[in-house]
Amino acid sequence: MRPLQILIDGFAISSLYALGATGFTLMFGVSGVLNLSHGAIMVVAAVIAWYVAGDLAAGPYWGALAGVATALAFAFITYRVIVRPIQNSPSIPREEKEIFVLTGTLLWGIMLQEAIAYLFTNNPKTVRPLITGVVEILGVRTPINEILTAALSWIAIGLLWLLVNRTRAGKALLAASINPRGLTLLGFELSRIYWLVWAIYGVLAGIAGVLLGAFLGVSSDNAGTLTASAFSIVVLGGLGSVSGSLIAAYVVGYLETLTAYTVAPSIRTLPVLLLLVAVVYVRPQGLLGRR
Amino acid sequence: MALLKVAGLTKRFGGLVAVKEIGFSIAPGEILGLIGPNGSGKSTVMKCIMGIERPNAGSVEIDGIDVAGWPTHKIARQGVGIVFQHSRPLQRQTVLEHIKLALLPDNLLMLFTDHAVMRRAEEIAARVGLDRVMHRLPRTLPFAHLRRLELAKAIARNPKVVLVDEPFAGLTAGEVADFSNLIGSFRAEGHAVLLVDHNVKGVAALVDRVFAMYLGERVAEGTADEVMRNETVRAVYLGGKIETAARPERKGKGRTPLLEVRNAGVLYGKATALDDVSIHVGEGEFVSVVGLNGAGKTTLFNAISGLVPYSGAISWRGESLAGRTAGSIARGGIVQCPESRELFGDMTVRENLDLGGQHLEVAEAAKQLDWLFGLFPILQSRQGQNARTLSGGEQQMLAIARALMMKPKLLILDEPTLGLAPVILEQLSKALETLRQTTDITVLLGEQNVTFALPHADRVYVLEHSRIVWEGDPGRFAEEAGTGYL
Amino acid sequence: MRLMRTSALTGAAFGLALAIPGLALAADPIKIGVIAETSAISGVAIPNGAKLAAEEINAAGGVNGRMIEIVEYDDHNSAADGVRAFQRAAQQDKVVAVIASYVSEVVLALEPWAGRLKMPMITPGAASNDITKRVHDDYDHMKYVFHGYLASTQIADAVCEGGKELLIKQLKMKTAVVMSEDAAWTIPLDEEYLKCLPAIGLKVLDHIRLSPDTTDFTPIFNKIEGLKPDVIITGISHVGVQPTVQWQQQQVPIPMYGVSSQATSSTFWKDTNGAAEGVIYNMVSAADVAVTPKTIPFAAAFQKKFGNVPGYAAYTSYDDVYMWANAIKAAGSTDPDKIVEAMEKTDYVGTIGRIQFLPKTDTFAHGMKIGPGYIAGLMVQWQKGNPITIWPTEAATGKATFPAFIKLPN
Amino acid sequence: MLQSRSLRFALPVLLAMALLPLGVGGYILGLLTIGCYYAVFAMSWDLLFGFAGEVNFGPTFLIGVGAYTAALLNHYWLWPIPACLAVGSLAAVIGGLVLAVPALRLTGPYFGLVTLVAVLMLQNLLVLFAGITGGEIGLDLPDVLSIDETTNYYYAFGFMTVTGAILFGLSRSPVGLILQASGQDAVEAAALGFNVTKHKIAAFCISAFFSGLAGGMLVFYFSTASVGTVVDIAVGVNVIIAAVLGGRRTIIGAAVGAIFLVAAGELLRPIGQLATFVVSAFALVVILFFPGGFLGRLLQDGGRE
Repeated sequence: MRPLQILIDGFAISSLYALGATGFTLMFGVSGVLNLSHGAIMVVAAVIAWYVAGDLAAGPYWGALAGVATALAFAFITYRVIVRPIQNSPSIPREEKEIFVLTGTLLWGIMLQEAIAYLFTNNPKTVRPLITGVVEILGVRTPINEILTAALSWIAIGLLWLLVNRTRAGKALLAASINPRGLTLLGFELSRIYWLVWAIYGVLAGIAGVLLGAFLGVSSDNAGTLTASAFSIVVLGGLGSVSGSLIAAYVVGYLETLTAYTVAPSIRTLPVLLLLVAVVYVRPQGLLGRR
Repeated sequence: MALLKVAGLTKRFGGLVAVKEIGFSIAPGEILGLIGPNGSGKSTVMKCIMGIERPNAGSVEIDGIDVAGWPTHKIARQGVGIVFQHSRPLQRQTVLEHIKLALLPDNLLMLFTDHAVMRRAEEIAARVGLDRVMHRLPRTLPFAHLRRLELAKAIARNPKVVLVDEPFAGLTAGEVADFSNLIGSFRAEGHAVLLVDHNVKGVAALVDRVFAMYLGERVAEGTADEVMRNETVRAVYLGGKIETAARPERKGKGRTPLLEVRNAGVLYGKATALDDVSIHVGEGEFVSVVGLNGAGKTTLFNAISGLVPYSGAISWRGESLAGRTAGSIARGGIVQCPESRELFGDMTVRENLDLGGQHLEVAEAAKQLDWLFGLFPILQSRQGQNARTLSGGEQQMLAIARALMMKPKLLILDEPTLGLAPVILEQLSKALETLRQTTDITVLLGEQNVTFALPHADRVYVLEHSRIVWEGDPGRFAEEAGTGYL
Repeated sequence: MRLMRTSALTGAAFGLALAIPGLALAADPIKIGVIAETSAISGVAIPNGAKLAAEEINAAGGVNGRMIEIVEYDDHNSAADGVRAFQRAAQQDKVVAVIASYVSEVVLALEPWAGRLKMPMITPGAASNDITKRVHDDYDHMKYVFHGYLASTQIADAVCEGGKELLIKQLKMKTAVVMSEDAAWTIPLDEEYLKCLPAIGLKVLDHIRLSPDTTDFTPIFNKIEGLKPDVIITGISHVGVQPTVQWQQQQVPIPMYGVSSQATSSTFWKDTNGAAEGVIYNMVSAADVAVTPKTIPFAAAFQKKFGNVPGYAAYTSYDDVYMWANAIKAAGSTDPDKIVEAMEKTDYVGTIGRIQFLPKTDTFAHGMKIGPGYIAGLMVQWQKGNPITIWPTEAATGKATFPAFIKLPN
Repeated sequence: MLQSRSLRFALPVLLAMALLPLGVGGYILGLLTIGCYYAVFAMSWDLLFGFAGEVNFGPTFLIGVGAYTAALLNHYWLWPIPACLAVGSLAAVIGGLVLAVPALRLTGPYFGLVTLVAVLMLQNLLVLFAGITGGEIGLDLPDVLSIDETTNYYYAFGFMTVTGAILFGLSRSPVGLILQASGQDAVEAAALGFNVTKHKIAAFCISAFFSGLAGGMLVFYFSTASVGTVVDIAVGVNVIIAAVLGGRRTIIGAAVGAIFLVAAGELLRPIGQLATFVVSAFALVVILFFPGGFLGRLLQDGGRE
């Protein structure tokens, strides 16, 4: 029973990690931006969902919708107010744009985190799940919410896959991640592509945040940890490689779960860090990354 | 005894052999010109000597010591200095500090500046003519001064072997003379000098011997005159025979002006990349811009495509293109197929083509695709293959086909022959000919390969040192402008 | 510093006093510093409780004619910020006593500074045994520190005491798993749990320590469930909402009983979306129980003023202000050594019971006296959105009930 | 010339700071004491970023190793403070070497990532071996630098001044020139005959030394070593923000930024929780509109003539 339990529990948390990291890595792949306010945006989505569903008594569906919409809005703000001005600034040398974007989004993330703590306190919040109850899967009692989390994560990832591989806009997005200059020459406006990728990012981060809020609960204090875990997963999988991140998310999710079950819950993140160090030293481009 | 002796030097990048068993030597007080068109591997040879690239095989002897595979800084300390083609000075250090840096030993414990070093740095600054600007930051200096600074660093290092990459790129005639003198002084002091450049002509006056490369291999070696007379070299640069093909005349061809570039200028930092260039292209015309690498062709095309800021005016069908994004210019009908091809390597051939056709109606795009598969049958059979796995020639065809998917009014082709084997050139040439015969497309072609550029052209411009120096009928090219093309 | 002063003004009476020249000098206020994590609901309860006490004292004429002024500091739950706040309180704002933090880590970092700066200090909520142990070991330096809350060992004893009645007698439980977070205060807590649980008849099957950063408790609960204990004995403070919600969502069929600091917060029900149903936790006082005659009036006044029921540290910090005020009154001066001397003689009935401090010879020197007639502790259970006291029997306002997914031993 | 401009700015400020204890109370001195230690953190970081061109996302790894080594020696073996500090800073250098030698092979975001992971590892290890290190609680120390604010202030101020002078001097010395060349264009520096890796490792060691020493002194100032003070990512983030805010690659700017951050956080204490929000927003505005930082304009002006 133990292995099966690890399999099932690891799956849900890994799916959520995968969803959280997908938008993050897509963004890096297409526009070269590492958004360090990622965790804060997820927290904003979860807290807004909690607030709308609970305090405003609008119910879990409206709450989830409001959470995702807020994340989308904040993704746009992040791009418009922080990232784009830095990218377009003539007074920042090109080789330093990266550190400025990192510092800028980091500060922005701290601001969001503090604002949430101020308005809603830093108490952990749990979004009321869409469905409650448990089912038995081969003798393992599993909350329906856990299944729902995994399922919704995969639906979101699947929709993203369809969007990227089956629509014109998605193809352009993919092309931009490979060769933005080539795309410009074919008459595409990169600025539109960037807006699109921030929109996708916002929706994905929002869904991930709301699901996380319903599955594990979030506090504004988690913002940094969430960013760090997305970052680790993305590096493990290869910067910019969506499929790499998906695999890495499962590696991380299962490694953590396995450690928590078989060694001790207090060191659950340590093996992941060791793996990360090893990967960065031996294969810095990540599992599926290219240099 | 030779100061620099290269033997059996080979460098592979993946499956591509960039340099194949190259060998030469330079005696003290000798200047060797290493020439070859873009992609010939001459820069790789230089990087292998300097240790920036690790050669796969062969030896590089400096004064009798084999340094092949050593780290760069050790090779430098062994007595090799390099003058880079692109001046990338440190942005926050003054001219004098740059020279001082080159005079310093590789030591962690130098905390105070030696006055002798300062004096020596000032002397060198004076020698290269930088004494008036010693305390200025590079970004405030004109381009020629930056090149002088590179030379000053080489002088300060006082190496046995000096490698100079494209010494005269971007310089005016007066400056070229100045530089020739400075490089000549290396010879006088008994250094061995390797000049790397695109063509013989540029360095002929300065070099003692020339070593010519093409596609990674040696093609000729001897005095400048000998190499210029060499048949293979002539074939590489000029093609066998300059000929013009018959073309069907169309009504009103060239009458309606499509593109008009007036007094365009482009600066890259301090370097002039394009200087007061005016060209025009009429509807249905096939215009070739011929020029050596670095002459400014790509810059001109990028200005037209809205990829670089420029001065002067560029208009399309009478309307100014100023302020329009590169994307909107491309959608407006000016489609560039760039030198670097810019394919989407991880996407299939078909996906690449579909992206080109995204602005068309679905049915129209399908029609265009069929037509292109007729033009480039090989692409049809490679449809599902990733672009990065195609051969160089196939990639070039895909790049052209992808541009054609946009149904351009004006197709800009930048160096389509770059790095391609002669047999591929023929195929490409045929495809272009078909295109010209069967459609009324307007083409602006940029080439250093004259053989390829002339046969199709209705009109030819020659671009040299960022300026248009000749314009006319391809038939007159050989006698009026052809001699400069070696 | 003007801003600081203004914000620290609490009572209207005090503001008036400042406004009248001449009187201002005579009524130079007695400042008491309050250092807490004010961004957390349970943290902000500390200054709020203190302010309420100060208002009442001031309304009744103050201490020796001087008003009490509460100066608030946010320690962001960090030892470094705590030390900085403490230094500021002592050296810049010249407070005469400090009420500091419910986090053992912060209090332990402040303790040597209380000694160095000779600043009387009491913690309203930290539980580490080391706080009093240091006073015992090095009385001359550390005598300025008082422990205004139960030490971990004492809490564990109170939990066991309640367990004897609730778990053994009423529910016939036999086995338990201890689940506590890796922190300073749980080390002695766990030690005592492992001693006192078998003593009351609960066999401890396993002892799980989890990282305070844990967000996914699924593996922990599954592991516990695999051991099939009758009850989970908790020792959690950093975490609370998340394990509770996941416990309910996974329908872990084992009740949770013990220490859960977040559960003492009034917003716990809302934060967990009601997942708290059935959770039993330890409190020193509860809003619905007349532990002393002062308890219910205080809870009502607190709720009226701040809109929520007081967290556990609000009771103690309210009492602490009164005790400092009394000690200063008795000492007749703000000299720290005299205040400490007077404080040691405290015999005060507050909201949490009758408070006396143990002498320097006791291992819990300057800790509170525990037991019937003094501080006893309560076990409280969340039931349908309300905290219901279920032990001790004489104070109970309800009986233990559990959600449907809990399987109790027959 | 830049040198004189920097000095013209720095000397009056230093003089004013030296005379400060005559005029202000203990609390402000306490604040500036912490500010001075942070200034050393930020200056050490700036040496790595601004001169060697390497973005170290984990300055607290170096700080933490130095601080905890010093703290453990004092806690368990009661070594005198100077010995603890010496061994602590040495440990930071060794830790820096272990980190830098393999990490410098990596470029771009990967170097930064390794440094970030190093911090997380250190933090995990400290918590994991809580029995020895005190874990999240921190380790209280028997010794303290001084309990007198003025003395503490002079320790910190003197330390900052000396460190600043050394780092600033270094950045203007021939070695600093080589370092800058290595940071800006490694290929070119190598072609000029400089062992780029050697110089970068040296820079890393120097940065590690001062970071570790400052970490140790900070620990003895608080007489408590805790993860939240010297290891937490948030501390490292503040160090980076301080350096960027003050003006990259100016050394002095990093110190100004650090003191500003500490002071601003404290001045805004009355607005409570929002203080961090306001400080972050301010830093963001500076980064967006004045990317050169406070001193960028002042110290790096024009074509230098």
